[in-house]
Amino acid sequence: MTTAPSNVRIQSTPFDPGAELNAFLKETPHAGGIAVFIGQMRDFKGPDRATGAPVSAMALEHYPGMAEKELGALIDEARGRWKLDNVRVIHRSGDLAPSDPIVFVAAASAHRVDALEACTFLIDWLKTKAPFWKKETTGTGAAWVDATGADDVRAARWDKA
Amino acid sequence: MTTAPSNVRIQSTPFDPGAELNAFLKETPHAGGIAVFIGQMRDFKGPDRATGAPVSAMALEHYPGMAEKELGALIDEARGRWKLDNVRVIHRSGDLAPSDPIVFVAAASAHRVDALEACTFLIDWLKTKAPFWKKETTGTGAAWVDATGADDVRAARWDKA
Amino acid sequence: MMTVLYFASVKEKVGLSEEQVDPPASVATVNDLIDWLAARSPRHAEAFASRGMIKSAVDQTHVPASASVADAREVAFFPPVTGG
Amino acid sequence: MMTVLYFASVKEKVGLSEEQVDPPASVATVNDLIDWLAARSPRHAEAFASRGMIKSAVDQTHVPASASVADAREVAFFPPVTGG
Repeated sequence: MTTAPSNVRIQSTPFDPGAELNAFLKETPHAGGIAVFIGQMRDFKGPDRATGAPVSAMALEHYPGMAEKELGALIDEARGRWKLDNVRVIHRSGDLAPSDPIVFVAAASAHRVDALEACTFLIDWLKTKAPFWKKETTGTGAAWVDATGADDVRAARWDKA
Repeated sequence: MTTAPSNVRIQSTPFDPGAELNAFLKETPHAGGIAVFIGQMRDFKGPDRATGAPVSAMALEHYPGMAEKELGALIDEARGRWKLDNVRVIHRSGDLAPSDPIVFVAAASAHRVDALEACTFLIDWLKTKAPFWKKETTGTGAAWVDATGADDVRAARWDKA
Repeated sequence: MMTVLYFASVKEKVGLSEEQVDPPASVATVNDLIDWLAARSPRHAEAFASRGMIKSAVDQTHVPASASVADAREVAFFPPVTGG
Repeated sequence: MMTVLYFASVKEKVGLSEEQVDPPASVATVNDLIDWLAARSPRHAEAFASRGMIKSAVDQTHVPASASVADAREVAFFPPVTGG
């Protein structure tokens, strides 16, 4: 087991997913499987590029203190459910441009199933529990992104019976 | 849609997961979600570090021609099942040392569920269909790794009804 | 005294990100606090008009509107989260 | 004429990675080919002794042992795969 120096990071400056991945792997040389999810800022609004207005900028607001606490709680929950050697969640705040990385989630385990399930769980729960809010700028101005019911349905798959 | 220059690569030299991830992201700037799985060489034999003999080296044999064909077929299958902007599979062959990356699987989509499911599908099917064989060296010599029934069970989850 | 925090669209509607308040002892739950805050100004009233859409946290933990605010130091109101 | 390829533990047991063979017309399926190959040498016989454990591919496509080898140019035998 390698204990990571910092499992949760919220930062107002861009991060480099490749550098983060290699740092994570270097901390966790004995893990057989590492699953990673990266969310990038999309350049269109809503579910579909064909119908969604172009988005030129995004602002990410968060609740300082609670956001770190919630991300830490998600990691604790994942560690309780799967055998994990290491976990990392990095989330942007502040002003973003299209294609900027928003979130980086990584889970490492001796075996791939634990890593893959934990990574999926983390991003699904993060989407419905971590206090972050996106505001998108389109040709008609800036507007808060609406939460989708689909995210709640995804997250509910992980509720314990 | 970005068409990747090369979706499948089998190489006898080490690769850099962070550099591969960033190259993949650069090809796919408009994807909202990117899921990645990295397999690393483990330094113990079998399912459990506590009971598994230390492994000092690994040789990866493959079936040239068929391996590329199978990995391409897996990618085609994934593209048929999910909406994907880009897919990548990189697999090592030849001699490896502990912690060396063995496999890199990446799937990019407008939405995270497609990326996450496709990535999991790809590594699950790869494990049971792509013609690669691992030979591990321990204190008692080199021996072929036995396939596990658990991998077949995982792969069968993706069989179509 | 407690600190009330507003985020995202709720913050924009109220016109404040934070205020110190001292509600009477009759304000026992998050729901009571919303009623009491909604009476402070027309902007508060409008912000809390669709209260079913508003999420709350007491001392940085998600809670339902029925939760107690008896020992709360920090209560936050915000729309459903959209990060990740 | 067809090319027969062996990989991993099967290759080590047979002692060959590849051979050119010309089986008679009565060798119609992968199973027939295994029977015919197993008679070539004691090492072949031993390699194919637990044939239920051996996987086969015809022209680089996984096939069951009942598959035809009538038009096969390349037939491969190997243990269950363990990559990834």
